[in-house]
Amino acid sequence: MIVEGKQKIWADYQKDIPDDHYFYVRSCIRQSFWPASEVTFLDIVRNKLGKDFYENAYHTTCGGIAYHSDSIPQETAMTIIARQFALMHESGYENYVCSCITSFGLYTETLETWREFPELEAKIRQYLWDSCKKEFAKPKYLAHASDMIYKFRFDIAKQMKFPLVNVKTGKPLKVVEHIGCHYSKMFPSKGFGGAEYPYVLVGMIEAWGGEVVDYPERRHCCGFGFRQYFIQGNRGYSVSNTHKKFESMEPYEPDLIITNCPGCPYFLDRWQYVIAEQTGKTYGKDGYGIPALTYEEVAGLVMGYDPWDLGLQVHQVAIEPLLEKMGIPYDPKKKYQGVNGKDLGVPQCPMHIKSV
Amino acid sequence: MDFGFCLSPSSHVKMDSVDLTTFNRLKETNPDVNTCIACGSCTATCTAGNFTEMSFRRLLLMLQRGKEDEAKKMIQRCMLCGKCTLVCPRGINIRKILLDITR
Amino acid sequence: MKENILIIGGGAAGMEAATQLQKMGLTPIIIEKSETLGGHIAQWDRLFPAFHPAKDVVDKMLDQVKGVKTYLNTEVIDIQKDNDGFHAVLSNKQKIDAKAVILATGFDIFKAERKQEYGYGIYNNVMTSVELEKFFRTGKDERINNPKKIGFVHCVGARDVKVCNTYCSKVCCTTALKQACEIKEVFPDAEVYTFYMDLRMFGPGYEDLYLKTQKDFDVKCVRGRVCEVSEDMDGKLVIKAEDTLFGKPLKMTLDVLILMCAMEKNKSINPIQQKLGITDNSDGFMQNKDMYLGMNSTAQDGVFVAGACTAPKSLPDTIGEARSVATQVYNYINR
Amino acid sequence: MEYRFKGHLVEELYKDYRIKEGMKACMNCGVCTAVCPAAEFYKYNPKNIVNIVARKNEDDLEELLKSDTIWYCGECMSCVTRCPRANAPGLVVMSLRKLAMRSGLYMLSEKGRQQYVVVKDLCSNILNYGYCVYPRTFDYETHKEFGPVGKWINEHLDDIHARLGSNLDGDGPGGLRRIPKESLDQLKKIFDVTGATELMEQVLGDAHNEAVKENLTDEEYFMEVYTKNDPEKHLNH
Amino acid sequence: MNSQIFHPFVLPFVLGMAFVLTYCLVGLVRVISQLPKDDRKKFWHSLVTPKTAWANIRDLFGDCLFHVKIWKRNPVLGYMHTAIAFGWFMIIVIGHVMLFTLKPLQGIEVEGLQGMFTNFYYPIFFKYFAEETPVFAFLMDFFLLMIISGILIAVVKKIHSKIVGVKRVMHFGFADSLIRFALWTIFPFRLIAEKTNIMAFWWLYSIDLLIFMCMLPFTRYMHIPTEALFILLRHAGIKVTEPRKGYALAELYSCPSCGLCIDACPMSVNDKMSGNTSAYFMKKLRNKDTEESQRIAETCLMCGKCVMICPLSIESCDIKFSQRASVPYNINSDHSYLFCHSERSEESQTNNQKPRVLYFAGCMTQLTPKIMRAMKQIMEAADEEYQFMDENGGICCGRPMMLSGKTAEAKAMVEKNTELIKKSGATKLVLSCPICYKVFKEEYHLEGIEIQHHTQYIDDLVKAGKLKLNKGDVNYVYHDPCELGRAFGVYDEPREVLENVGNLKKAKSEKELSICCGGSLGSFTLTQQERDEITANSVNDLMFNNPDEIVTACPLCLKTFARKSPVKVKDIAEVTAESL
Repeated sequence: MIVEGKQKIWADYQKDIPDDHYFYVRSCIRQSFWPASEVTFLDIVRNKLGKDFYENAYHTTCGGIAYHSDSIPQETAMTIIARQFALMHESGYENYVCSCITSFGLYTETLETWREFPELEAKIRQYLWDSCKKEFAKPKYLAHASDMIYKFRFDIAKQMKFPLVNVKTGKPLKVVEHIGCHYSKMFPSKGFGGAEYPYVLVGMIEAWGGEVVDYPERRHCCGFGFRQYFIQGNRGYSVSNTHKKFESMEPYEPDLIITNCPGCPYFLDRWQYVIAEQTGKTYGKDGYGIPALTYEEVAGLVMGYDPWDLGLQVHQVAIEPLLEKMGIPYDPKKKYQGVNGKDLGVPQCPMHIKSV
Repeated sequence: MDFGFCLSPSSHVKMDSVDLTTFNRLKETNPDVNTCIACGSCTATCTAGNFTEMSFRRLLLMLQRGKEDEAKKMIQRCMLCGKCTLVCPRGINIRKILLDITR
Repeated sequence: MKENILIIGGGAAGMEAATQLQKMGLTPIIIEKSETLGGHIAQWDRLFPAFHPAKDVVDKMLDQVKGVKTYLNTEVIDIQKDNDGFHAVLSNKQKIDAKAVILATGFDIFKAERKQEYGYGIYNNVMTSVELEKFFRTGKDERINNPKKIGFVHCVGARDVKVCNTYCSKVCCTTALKQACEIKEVFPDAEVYTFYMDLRMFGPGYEDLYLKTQKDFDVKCVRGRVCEVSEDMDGKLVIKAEDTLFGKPLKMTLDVLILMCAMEKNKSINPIQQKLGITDNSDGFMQNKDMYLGMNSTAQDGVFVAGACTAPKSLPDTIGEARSVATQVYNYINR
Repeated sequence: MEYRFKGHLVEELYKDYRIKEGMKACMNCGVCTAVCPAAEFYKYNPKNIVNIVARKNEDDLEELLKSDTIWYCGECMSCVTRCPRANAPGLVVMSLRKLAMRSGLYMLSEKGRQQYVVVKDLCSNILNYGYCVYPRTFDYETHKEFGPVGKWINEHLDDIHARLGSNLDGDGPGGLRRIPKESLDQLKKIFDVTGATELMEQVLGDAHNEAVKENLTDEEYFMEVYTKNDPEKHLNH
Repeated sequence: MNSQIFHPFVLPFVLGMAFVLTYCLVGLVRVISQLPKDDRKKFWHSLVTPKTAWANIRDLFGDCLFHVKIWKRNPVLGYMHTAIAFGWFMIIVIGHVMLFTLKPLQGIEVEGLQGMFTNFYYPIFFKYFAEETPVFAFLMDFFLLMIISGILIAVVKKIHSKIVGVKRVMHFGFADSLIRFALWTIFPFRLIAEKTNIMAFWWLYSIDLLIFMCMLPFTRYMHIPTEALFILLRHAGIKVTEPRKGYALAELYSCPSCGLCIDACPMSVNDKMSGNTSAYFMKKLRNKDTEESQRIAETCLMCGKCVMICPLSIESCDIKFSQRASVPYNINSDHSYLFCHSERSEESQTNNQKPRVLYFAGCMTQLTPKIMRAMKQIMEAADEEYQFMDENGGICCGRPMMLSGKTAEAKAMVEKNTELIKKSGATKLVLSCPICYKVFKEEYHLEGIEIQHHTQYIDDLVKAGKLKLNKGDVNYVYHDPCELGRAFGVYDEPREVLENVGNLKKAKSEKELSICCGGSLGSFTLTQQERDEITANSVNDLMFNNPDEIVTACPLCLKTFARKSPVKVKDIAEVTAESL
């Protein structure tokens, strides 16, 4: 591997986004599965870095998941998006940041399609007026929330308490980065680093002391596939694709996976459990599996947030071996507690994949 | 636990582990197996191909991609009429190869 | 009649045009930016389809242009046209007046790193056809260590909207098969694969080369564009493609991957080209008048083109054009 | 068989902006198939789909729309990155799916009929809660892969979301907040004017009719479609 | 004359004779025991059936002694063979006549076992032991000289075969050369011994006989005794079942390696390919060289010319088929699909109720649509009620499968086609492809349906006045397709048709001597280049009288000739249709 070659590509694919004053839009999946990640993101940018990230109570889903499950027409998704843009405009913002990769892809696609087919934009403008009596303005800058963390990665590094380093060996942790397909595969220039060697997560890993693992199936999809997951009969597709990725990364013995799409960590996490249940095979050392985390969770960890505040207990793959490697203190008793130490019981232990 | 789905087998042709014994043996007696340009003339003219999936150019590929069982199944359809040999632009003696595959 | 003819570019086209013009009694002047004449062909080891040593041809051409006035390490930095003809300023400050100008500036090789998914410049064992040719010439390349499996990828930087080159680069197919045979000669035990979309064997003896590649050299031609390349733990290359004739995705591990890079117009001539008022065509090559009777002429009276500056061309094409441009210039001078 | 747009399928398909964007000309190089996650596991080859669409043959298109083939794609759009002709097979598939649904041909394939499940679940989530995915409708029993932790989350949903800082069903901003009624109403209106409501009602109606035909309740039919899984039919060995 | 009853020089002969008789007896028992039970019964039966018995006698004399067939082909060679075989036969006969009419040793009565022993060698060395009468002496000398004249021709043939009209001869090994040398010298030695009575020549004569007879079983001269058995077996109507057993074994040993088939074989266009001819095949198989014999069996075009030209009519093609069949075909052919996909053919049958003629173009004709079009024109012009059986593609007739020795596998196709033909209700089946014609004639059971090749059919139509043809002035040459000509003797019909449309020129080799086009499906292994050479040779032969067009009656010949012919190649149907 010739790193200079990659650096050259990274240098070529840098997008220009401002570092403040954003209209923040949530992700259906992230808030449902990794609620603490969005909380952490806003805490970091607002409180730790002092930036202006505004959230409007009236914004909704972008409809991206329904759109990519072919449940709603393209015009519907575009009009919902136009409504979000209208909310941004009404709130006095020009920069738009979303938490979801599917959204990010759909926003990008929508803006590009409108650019190519202005008559479609006009049609959507009419739809929005007919349905909501709103008018929208297209955002000046569009970013994904991981772009922001990437942009602030050195600021975060300055506040870093636990770098991505194995405290026992002193060596950097081996980190697999997994980029959501819709981040830059459709429009390579819209993502940091482009489509083939995206830099958005690599930049974070490097800045926080980790070592990036580049394995053959790095670019492969996690296997979500929308309808291929939502319908039980199709889930074989989804788990098989994750399986393929893990088989490919296994020889590199990665310590952790970091993702920028809210869905991917769910699949990379839960499918490890399913693969273990079905085949008895586990990845990572000692049968614990390889933790698949969101970039907010990783940022939170290195900045010294409490692992249970970050919601790491909602992952099926045990997080404790990683915490120990990084030397992060945690209280095992508090892992499954509710607010104010409320006893919520303990999840059952799976058959094959180890839990602490 | 029954999840209602399971891992699917990969259909990738894994060139690293393809067993080429039959093809290599064939190549020794019929060096022209290498010269197929997949033009499809054989398939288009095939008498059996009129009724079935029989396709010699595909059959050769099957042998090269480790699908020997499929190939042998396909040969069962062949009527040995030899039209394929007549139309092959590369002059491959297809009928001979078909017979040799079975030996 | 001792009119000066300015020839920009001392490759095959420039040299051959100069030779012919001199025989016609005109005074060709070659301006070559590098330190030797010969252009790309001088960097080549052997020529398709019959593995003829390139040096043979280049030496003969060099011998023929011995008497031609030649400026090496020199570029044209300015050029003006008036009623007397053209007035060029060279990088060595010298001024040259000429009645006609021949642009024989040739091509550049597509920068393989632009086709990111192939990982040139990132994965150690991905190399270009030009580098492989150098290996044949010198016998040295640290990437080539008794490889067991070698792959060739066709159409790198050609027929590809994503790199803005939609044209076919014409010579790469034949070159790939030639090189596949040659590497098989060096490493007879290696398995050699070529990944092609169409094998465009357009010339005399080229289809025979294809047949020979298959039959005598046992090179395996797979129809399908390589989709992505990655590196495994051992530094070997994992490639994915579809075997489109089989209709199934295919995966394999290779020791070396050769990218058959396309020709692009040599862009270092752009400033002079602009000054002469010659535009590029949709493929990014110089626009000639038309591709039939006006192939050597341009929008600018007195400015002629020859060789790969107007489109990807083989050596015989280029020599043919160089000869025809000489006739065109001769007629222009004597009009 | 009678279906909507009979004889005009090609015409109707080519009205879709995603065809305009994603369907240029194919040179059969196969990069889309090589990278496609679906092609590895399903009897699926995106290149072939693009070819059929490019052919503009009404009969071929009808066959395609009736088949399971168009439903295998996971819409990851990996194919879009690589295509040397700047086609977007993923977008082509999306427009095919839409036409299959609107024409009614989707009901003829096992995988097409599954649209009932996603339309019903996702549209009701959007219209009722303003989200595509909503934890209270994400049930462990039908998502066993949610795992023991998922089961635990389902059992203590409010406590866990409270612990992790969600504003589950609360007012004002925050994760999983209750979307104000006026916003939900606007979503409904958007659905109405952009054709989503029509599509949704059509799919639910088709499913109901099919359920009646099969002598099932809507719920039973839903579960049948949701769980049906015939590897031999779909998998590519 | 010597007054002895014994001299040691007779011993070599006696030994040799005893050996060869024993060997032949064992061989005879072996061959007969290897025959399938029914065949054996047939054999015994044929020996006592007057008709076959008469044929046996006729051919034993005609073929074994007088070599009638060789005379027909090449009188010089005919004389050579007759001189040696008949001459030898006669001196043995005369020897025995003398033994019983003249008392060999006056005054000495030799009886009992001793008598049998002396009678065994007396006729062979008669002159040594007894006096001949002048008449017998003349006859003996006459036949001896006749043999020697034959031998002289053989020597000339050996030195320069072209003088006697033979281009290619077999190449033999040491054993064959030695026995040939022995054969050549037996009679000169006998002549010298008889005339000079020098003891050494009597010894040489006897030793020559020993060499000849001891080597006989291991060389081509084994054909001399085997031929008789072969003739009997052939007349019994026995067919080849296995390549090296029973009847085939008799055929193998009957082949005299005369080499006539070498020149006849279309493959003999160069030295390398002439090694693929039947004479070599028989020799290799005789010598149990299975690999080579299998190779030749797969290379053979199966044109049948060697069988036709063979002085013994040895069915070498049948042996090759059985040799091919002996290599297992490890695929269980599955043609069950034929029975599931019959709608297509049935579809085309609905439009025409009970046609008189059913036309089956066949696979190869599908590649030459002009033949199909011409046939349609002809049938329409003749106002025939016909139905086109395989207009949208059909099923192979099964012949190629049989050619590869897979008779059982071919059955599915035969059955399906039979079903379709019978269903049509037609009374006449017209075929365009001689390959099909052969198999339909021989393997199909289509009772009540007349099977014709289109040459015959067109000829019938013309003769019945249903087709009016305009005679033009084009010069045609007609090529006889192997499977129409040699196989079924269809020689006159096409020529008569052509006489009606233009001028018929002769080829150099015609009718049963016609040379295979080289495209034959019979061969599995010939390369395109090899086939091209054969074709070029065949075309040259056809171009002997500079015709304007070559006409044939087989789609495969048509396609094959078209590659190499300097003039237009047409099917007879095409020529006919053009003349309507």
